[in-house]
Amino acid sequence: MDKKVAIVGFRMKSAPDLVTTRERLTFELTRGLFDDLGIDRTAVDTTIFSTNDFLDGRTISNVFLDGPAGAYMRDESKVEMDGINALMYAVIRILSGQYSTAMVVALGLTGSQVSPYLHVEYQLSPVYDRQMRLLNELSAAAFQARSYLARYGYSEKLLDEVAAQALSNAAANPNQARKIPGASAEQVASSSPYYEPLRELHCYPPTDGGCAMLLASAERAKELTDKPVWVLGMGQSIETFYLGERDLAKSPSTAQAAQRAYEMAGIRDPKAEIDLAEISALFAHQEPLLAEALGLLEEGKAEEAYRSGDTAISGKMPLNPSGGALGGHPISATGIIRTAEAVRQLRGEAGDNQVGKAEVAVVHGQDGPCAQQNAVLVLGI
Amino acid sequence: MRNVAIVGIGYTPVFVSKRRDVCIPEMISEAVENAFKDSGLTPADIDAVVFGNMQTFEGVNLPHLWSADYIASLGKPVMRIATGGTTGMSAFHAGYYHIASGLHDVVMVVTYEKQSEGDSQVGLMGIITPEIMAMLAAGIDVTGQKGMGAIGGGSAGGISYQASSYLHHSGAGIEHIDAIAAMERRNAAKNPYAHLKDPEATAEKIAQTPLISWPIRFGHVCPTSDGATVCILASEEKAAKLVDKAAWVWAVANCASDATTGNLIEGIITDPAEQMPAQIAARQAYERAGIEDPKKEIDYVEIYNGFAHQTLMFLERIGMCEVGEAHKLLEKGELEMSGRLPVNSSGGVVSTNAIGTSAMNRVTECALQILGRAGEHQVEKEVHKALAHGWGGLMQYVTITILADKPKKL
Amino acid sequence: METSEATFITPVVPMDFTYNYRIGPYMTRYLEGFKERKILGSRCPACGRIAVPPRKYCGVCNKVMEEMVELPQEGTLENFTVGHVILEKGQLKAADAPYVLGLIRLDEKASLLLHRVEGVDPSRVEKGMKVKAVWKEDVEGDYGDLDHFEPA
Amino acid sequence: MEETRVVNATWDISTFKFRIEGFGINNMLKKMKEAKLLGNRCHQCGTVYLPANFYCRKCHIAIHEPAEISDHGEVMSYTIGYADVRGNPLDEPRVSLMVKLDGSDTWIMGAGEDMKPEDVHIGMRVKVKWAEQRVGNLQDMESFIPE
Repeated sequence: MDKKVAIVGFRMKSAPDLVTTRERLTFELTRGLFDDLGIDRTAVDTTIFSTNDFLDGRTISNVFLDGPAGAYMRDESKVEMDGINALMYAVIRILSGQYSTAMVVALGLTGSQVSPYLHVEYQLSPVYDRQMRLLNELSAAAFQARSYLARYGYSEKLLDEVAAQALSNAAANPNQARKIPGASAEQVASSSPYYEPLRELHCYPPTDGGCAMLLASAERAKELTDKPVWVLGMGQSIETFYLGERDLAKSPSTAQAAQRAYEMAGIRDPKAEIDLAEISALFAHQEPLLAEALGLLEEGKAEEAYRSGDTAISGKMPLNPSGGALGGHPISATGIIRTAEAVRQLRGEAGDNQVGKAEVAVVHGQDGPCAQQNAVLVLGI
Repeated sequence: MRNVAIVGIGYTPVFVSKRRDVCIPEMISEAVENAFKDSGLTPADIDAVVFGNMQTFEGVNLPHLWSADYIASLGKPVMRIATGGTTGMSAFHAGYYHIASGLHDVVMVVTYEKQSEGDSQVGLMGIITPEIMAMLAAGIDVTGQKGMGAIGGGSAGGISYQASSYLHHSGAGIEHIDAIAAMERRNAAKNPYAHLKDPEATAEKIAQTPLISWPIRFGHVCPTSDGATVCILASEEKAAKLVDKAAWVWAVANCASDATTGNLIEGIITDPAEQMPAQIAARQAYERAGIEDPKKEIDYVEIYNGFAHQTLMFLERIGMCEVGEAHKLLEKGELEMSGRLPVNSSGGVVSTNAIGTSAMNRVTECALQILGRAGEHQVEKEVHKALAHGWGGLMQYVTITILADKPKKL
Repeated sequence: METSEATFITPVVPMDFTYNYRIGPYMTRYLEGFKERKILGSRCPACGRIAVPPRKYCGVCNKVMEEMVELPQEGTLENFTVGHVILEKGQLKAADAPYVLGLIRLDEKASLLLHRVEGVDPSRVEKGMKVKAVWKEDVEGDYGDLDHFEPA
Repeated sequence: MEETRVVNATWDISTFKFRIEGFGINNMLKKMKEAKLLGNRCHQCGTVYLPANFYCRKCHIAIHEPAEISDHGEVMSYTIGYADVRGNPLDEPRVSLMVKLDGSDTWIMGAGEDMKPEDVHIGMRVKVKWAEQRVGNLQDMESFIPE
């Protein structure tokens, strides 16, 4: 895709507990974004929410958010999935020519308000898995972790190393919720066991967070910012719901989504052309697993890549320089927060987490147990 | 902007109170199969899927995940849309934009509700459960007997204020609400996919149903239904290859007002019957469709009417007649299938309400009228342009879709 | 815009919403099979894969699966995890003792069946172990009839 | 069509730690002890909210200016209840009003007293009937009565 749609600004926030209401967080993020850009709410042609009824504990979870987002008497809709899909809808709406700007507002107050693991519990089949009570988000992820490690003969230490890298990156990032300065593989390995091989620090923390992001057509983007970040490609795909039928060691739907996004962006050799990746890896094993599916790491070479420092902030393929979802997972907003982190990198504004000069980034978001559904964005300057 | 056409429609074989025979994805798959049969397409032809329902009505989070294997979606992009009562049309709009953007050529939109699996009152109360709990602590009286914030209205709640205000400002009487409800139940009797059907319905019969809260009677209220609707959309190039005749999207628009600030006491700034979002969205849709005089140019209308007075009220709000004129059109028989401005010949939401499908069915019913495929409930006049309306949220969301019998000149 | 506890109200909602799900004909067949201590699956007419528990569609081929097949009661442990926690209404709690969950292959063409694996020291569980179904004494056509698997 | 078995599952609302906006309500309740209604005003467009709102939904800015609101107003809409929320008939029809208080741009709902159902009409003038013993509770405002 040519430079048709750009991200022109964003505001994000996350913490274990933001001590606020959904309405206040929405107002704060959107008002802040408008102030940053010197616009008011009438400059937003359409607003796409990304919230979830089961996270917010209410039917039509955005029903009170139109006003605080500035959408009173204006055009809005809601994508109930990970926020990256709401962003894709915003891009689609701008590409249609009907809208020249579109704002995405994504929220997940899962640290302070609700137990995050219920989110996946409610996704399970109520006529089987929820009756059997064997499967949950963590036990499912554990199967995926073991399956992945076994396929390539990786040791469980890989999980500790992946988590340590992510947590160290997160500690340096002011936007992250979980801060463990100097997190080490040993520290990760000594955290409490959940479902083997997964331990506490291999898993995402409950997080409050949100992000408001404004996208614009090429023409409008030039008026709104000197530093547009372009959406060059996007793709999405879903695989079967049934865990017992999936190849858990791979993520074929991520590979399909990436293929679509790369084709649109004209990327032939992702390892060479992509400067960094922000991946919604909710569990340590998912980062290398998804990076392989995204064509960023060679299959079976994850241990070498992590040990040689290739995946670090200073490496040749930095993965989650922001700290990723192990540093914070405000469900519903995570994918769009990953996008915002990639935008910071491409603008050279990522501070201590900056990877050096970055021109092309790939962003990933997921939904469903063991990442049943995956979405991929390619961003560039 | 590209032209987009409806090339296939599939309903579950029935819309009823309780589908006791199937689980949720099994029910959805029936409508998917019917849409494939109707369009002659196969799963390989579908580029992307849009999926919509109100998930708290069934208590399944992101139900497209569970349904993925039943909706021919594996390996495809799937987007889940949920906006409350408007969900069906919001999902349709998303399908439209998928194609108008140039990114996809053929998109399937899947909507459903199986309301018998949950308690619909509970699902609706779920919109404001925490607020109700907080207000109870602050002294609110939910029975409506005393105190500030005592809503009243019984099970009709805030809707009764809307109906009351509508009657006052339009000059219509409760007998007109009885009459429009009767007309729609009679229409429903001719629609195989309608739920509450009564070929003998009359205003007098409706008037005998007990009052819930003035001016809403039981006979004015929609049922809760189980059912699914699927619509397949295609770009102009694809549609030309696929079908001889299609219903074409000329405009889509939507608008949100504001519910309340998160408490139950303070209301929106406008009168509950003013429905400013309907006025704004309709105006936008007419502009986008190049319609100068909707009264002359629109041949058929489907209104989202969870409550019978809304057919009349929204006809006025979207500019299909003057304020105070809708009940006069009704008296003259002009809203009937044989009339000058036929409306809800499907029976409307007041006869069938599987919520996720309700706003979508307004669009598919307009398409059937344009295609001349509405069977027994086909209107007498020729339908060249039709308007579908959706409504939801806490009375604050409105969606509009305008369809026509030929592609729009771009 | 600073907020504090005083800016909001924190209501307690003492209730849970209950839903009533129809299980549909396929899950009915599966549970009916339990009455005869049978594990049933449905076979895809196109690719021949077997879904266990049975269901209507083969998502890959988009074909309706009408044929029911009975699966063997003995299979191979393909994947497993040892649980040290339990989730109760989403809250993590320590388990009384470590326990084993396994993904079991009952037939080469069949999907993996998730179940508890008992009668084995959690630290000695291995991929590839042979396991067999253990039924409750009184089977009544309910989800719990197939109680667990144990080493064969 | 054969009927199939029913199984249950829940949405555990009790697991939530909800926080909802309390700024306007709490301020209003405090003042109700003095038989007064306190809202706030947008300093930019002048819209008056009761209860107070932390932002103006028209201007989309934070607002702070308190505004005392009259306890007299006009009926904007009304309904007469004949059945409770479960559909059971009531002994006596019940008047409920939606009232726009003078000086406020929002409406509030409340019970109507001392008025026959057939006399209630849109545009009717009403005033708040305050409880004699006020405790800072929504029932400090007992009802609306004719002006």
